[in-house]
Amino acid sequence: MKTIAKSRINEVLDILAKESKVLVPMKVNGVSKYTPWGSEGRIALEEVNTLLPPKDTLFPQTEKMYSYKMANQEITELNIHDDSAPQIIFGVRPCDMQSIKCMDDVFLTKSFVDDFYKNKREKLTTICIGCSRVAPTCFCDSMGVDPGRHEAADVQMYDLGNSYGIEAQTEAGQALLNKLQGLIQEQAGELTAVSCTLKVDTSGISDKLAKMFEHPIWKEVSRKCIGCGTCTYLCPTCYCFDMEIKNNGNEGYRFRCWDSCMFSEYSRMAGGHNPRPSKNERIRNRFLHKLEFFNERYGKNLCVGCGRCLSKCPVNVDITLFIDKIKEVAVDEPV
Amino acid sequence: MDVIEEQKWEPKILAFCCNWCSYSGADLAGLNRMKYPENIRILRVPCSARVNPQYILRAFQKGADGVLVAGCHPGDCHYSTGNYYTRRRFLIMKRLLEYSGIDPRRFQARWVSGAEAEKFRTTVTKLCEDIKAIGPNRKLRGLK
Amino acid sequence: MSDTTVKMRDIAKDLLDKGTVDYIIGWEKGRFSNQSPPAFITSAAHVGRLIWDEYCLAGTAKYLLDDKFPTGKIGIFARGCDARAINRLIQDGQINRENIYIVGICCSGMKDPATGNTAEKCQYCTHPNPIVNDILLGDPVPETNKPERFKAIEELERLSPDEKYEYWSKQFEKCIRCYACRNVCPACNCRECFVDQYRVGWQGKQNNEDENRLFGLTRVYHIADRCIECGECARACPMGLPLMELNRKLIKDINKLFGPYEASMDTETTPPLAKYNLEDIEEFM
Amino acid sequence: MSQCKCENPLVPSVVTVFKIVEETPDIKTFHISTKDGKKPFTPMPGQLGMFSLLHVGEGMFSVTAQGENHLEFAIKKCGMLTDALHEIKPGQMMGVRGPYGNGFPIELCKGKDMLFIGGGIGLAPVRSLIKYCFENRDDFGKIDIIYGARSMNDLCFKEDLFENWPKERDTNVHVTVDTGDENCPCHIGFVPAFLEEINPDPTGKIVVLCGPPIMIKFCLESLTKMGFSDEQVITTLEMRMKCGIGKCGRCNIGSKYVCLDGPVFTMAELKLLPNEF
Repeated sequence: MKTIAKSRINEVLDILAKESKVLVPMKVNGVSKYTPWGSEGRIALEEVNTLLPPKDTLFPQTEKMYSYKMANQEITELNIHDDSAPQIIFGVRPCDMQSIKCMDDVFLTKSFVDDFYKNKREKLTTICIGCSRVAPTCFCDSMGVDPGRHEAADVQMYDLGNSYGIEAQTEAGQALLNKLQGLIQEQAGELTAVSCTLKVDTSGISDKLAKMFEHPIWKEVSRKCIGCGTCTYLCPTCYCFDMEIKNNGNEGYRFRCWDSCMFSEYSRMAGGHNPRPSKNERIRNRFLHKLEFFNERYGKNLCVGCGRCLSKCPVNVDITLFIDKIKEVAVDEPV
Repeated sequence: MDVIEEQKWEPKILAFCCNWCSYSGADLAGLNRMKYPENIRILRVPCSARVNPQYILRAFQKGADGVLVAGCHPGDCHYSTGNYYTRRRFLIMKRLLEYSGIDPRRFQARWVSGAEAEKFRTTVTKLCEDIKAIGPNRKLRGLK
Repeated sequence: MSDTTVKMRDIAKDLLDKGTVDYIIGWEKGRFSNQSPPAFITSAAHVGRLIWDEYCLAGTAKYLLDDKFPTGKIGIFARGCDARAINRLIQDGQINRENIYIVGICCSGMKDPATGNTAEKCQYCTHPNPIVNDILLGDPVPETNKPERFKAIEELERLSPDEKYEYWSKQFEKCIRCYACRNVCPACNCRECFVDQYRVGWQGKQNNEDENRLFGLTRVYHIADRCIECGECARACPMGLPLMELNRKLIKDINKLFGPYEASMDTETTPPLAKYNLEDIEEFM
Repeated sequence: MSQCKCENPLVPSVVTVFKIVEETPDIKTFHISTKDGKKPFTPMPGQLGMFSLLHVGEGMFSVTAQGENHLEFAIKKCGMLTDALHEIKPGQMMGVRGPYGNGFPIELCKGKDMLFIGGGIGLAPVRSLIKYCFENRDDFGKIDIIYGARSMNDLCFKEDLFENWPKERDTNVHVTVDTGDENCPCHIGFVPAFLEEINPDPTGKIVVLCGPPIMIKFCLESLTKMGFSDEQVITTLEMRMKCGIGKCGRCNIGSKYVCLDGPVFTMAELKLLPNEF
């Protein structure tokens, strides 16, 4: 197996950073997130997962779309904003890799292609590191993700103790490995399979939930939700966005920004009508979107089992407990 | 802001003036042909207590380099007590702005009566000079 | 199982059995041992879910807003901070004291789930014993004024404007604007938050340091004289912003300028920014 | 002027509003075409366009009619964007993108008698199909149009209602207003009651229903009573839409996105969706 010594990872990143931006899990200012290599902060590969998901790389929290200039009634300028540039994301965990796959489905398929996403995605090379240990909140294998590897990554790495096993899975990945020739050794390495300690049974849950839209369980589940956006903003797959304008006199720009279905303002229409008026409907929409609606539309769960919402929800609204609960409910029970 | 723009720079100062005293004071200054800096943009409010502290933040964000809140002298409020509340609010707000890193010279509150045209002029002139000395505000600008 | 847990369940059972309350808000165990999220117990059969341990961090009072006009009474377990939060909501005209039954719990502090040390919100708690209750559990914990809680603020005050700005920039840069701080805050009880008044346009939706700062400063000013120092905002913040350093700055100034004041120790005292004194300090002459 | 040539679906193309018709005090119809006098896109009846006043915002509206070289949008004043739209004057440039949504199922309607029921601004989307029917008159049977508004003042497309459409072959236009005095030239009463008075025969008929939710609700009850099946009734939904291309996630009803899979649904399809709209 091809390997790279862990002690030489900085050299690897230096080489890669010569030609493109390299995003590395780093702890900056107390927050672990994918940060451009070379910026201030401490590399945090030992953490199983970063606090902030990598979705920002492809789908920034605030993304300028186009800018305009007006003169009286006239539009004098309309320029599309494209800041996509070659990027390498290093050290993505398999769960987050799966989340990129989910976002690919959303932004690149089903009749329209989102150019802002596509431009960034095409220029992104992914280097996945398989997990050699799991956090108590990890449950990716219950969501069909192998914690050890992800087939969609351009380069797959394995933790072998003192070194990383490394293999290219795509042409782009091979091109990248070619640049690292001098650092790669051939060495026998033993892969240790890991599995999550937290398990949930998701078999048949999508079909079951399809029959539970009016079930009283939603009231119970949503009760302690405080309606903040922590779960949606830390979620690697939550992709809902809003589009707004920043206008200054005769010019301005239109941007899109993350939005959360947990907010009351999210679904309110111009006339004041809100189809999801309380947290009851909003929690229902989020969980059903994760486990049913997305399945119906794209054939996979929109939850990748990264566990971020489990540990960061201020009141521990826990999707795994919810799944357990759904398992116990008899659907035909009188409502 | 590049060097050339910096040289051309003139401060933008927003003055919230209460309708009953400070606005009249500014008006009187005008009637008396007193000259005061054209950098001041006056925004008339019914009472200094109408000035929501967020307006100050918003003004800085939208491009003001300095903000003045002017109202009747305590005891002279047209609504009897409005400016007593103003006083409390902006005592706190002033300190909060300072705490968050805004130069304290950029925000001022002053009592200016309808007869104090001269005080209005000296206040805004001084404010303008101060701001010119410390340069353009780059904080809270939403430029990043 | 702690002694208090047993008593808690007994009381809850009694209240539900007798029909004194329709349901009771307390805490239960979450998935992990370091999680004790809020729980809603609607029948005596479920009182076994209730728990009192060192991870009962989340506030219970804010949930009273979900049921402002209850059909029967709402039972609520309240620590010192929750009791003040209840006062806050009553004083702000959000809820009716008659609609709630308060089971006070004297609280000796909770642990931070991540580190196992005393939680920050509890470290600086000045009123661990519920100041308002219908029945009290446990022995009162000694109370101190904890002037050291202003130490961090004093240190910040000593910095130059640019250093201060830099410090807060670093903090607000992290903010993801999930509004968890607002949603857990018992003083943030406006029917519609300024953030959601999108037609007025108080707050831009883009996430950048300055919009985040505008949100943070506006929120802290909105709750200036009503903050009960429960520390929930800083606890709930997933990004670890030291939000109490903003709240305490205002509390410190209010105390210094307008005399000693602690929010929501009762429901009658008018908050300092809603009143005035002819003799107030004059800086605007 | 730099105008974008690429086809980014989220970026509008620039158009000019060359004519504004004041239909009622709060409804105006905007006629738009590109700078070189072309139609920005060719929608099917019932499809939507994202209309944007660049410095105010974007909103999704149904295309109410199209000509050789222009599109028409009828817009009611009810929010931040629409308030601003009502202030603009001809000559204003704005952005438009589209077409979005599925449009009316023309194939299903072909060869059938048509019954159009509209209330208030609800006539706007329906009008595109009515116009299509008249342009392809031989493809459709008898046409009935029932339209209601609050008062005479609130009737939109008056010229169509009273001049153009009644002249068409095999066509009846029934207009009602909620309130009016004895001089009122049309029927007085609510749409559902008027519908029952007219009592159309369900055989071989397709109903296109659009209006305020309360009207839809009672019209549906009446239609069911008269023997119409859910497959015969078509309606269009209103939802908060932002991106228009099925990405932003807010117009979902269950796994369907109104901007892609709607806004036109038959009642039979709607009944399969979760009740959340």
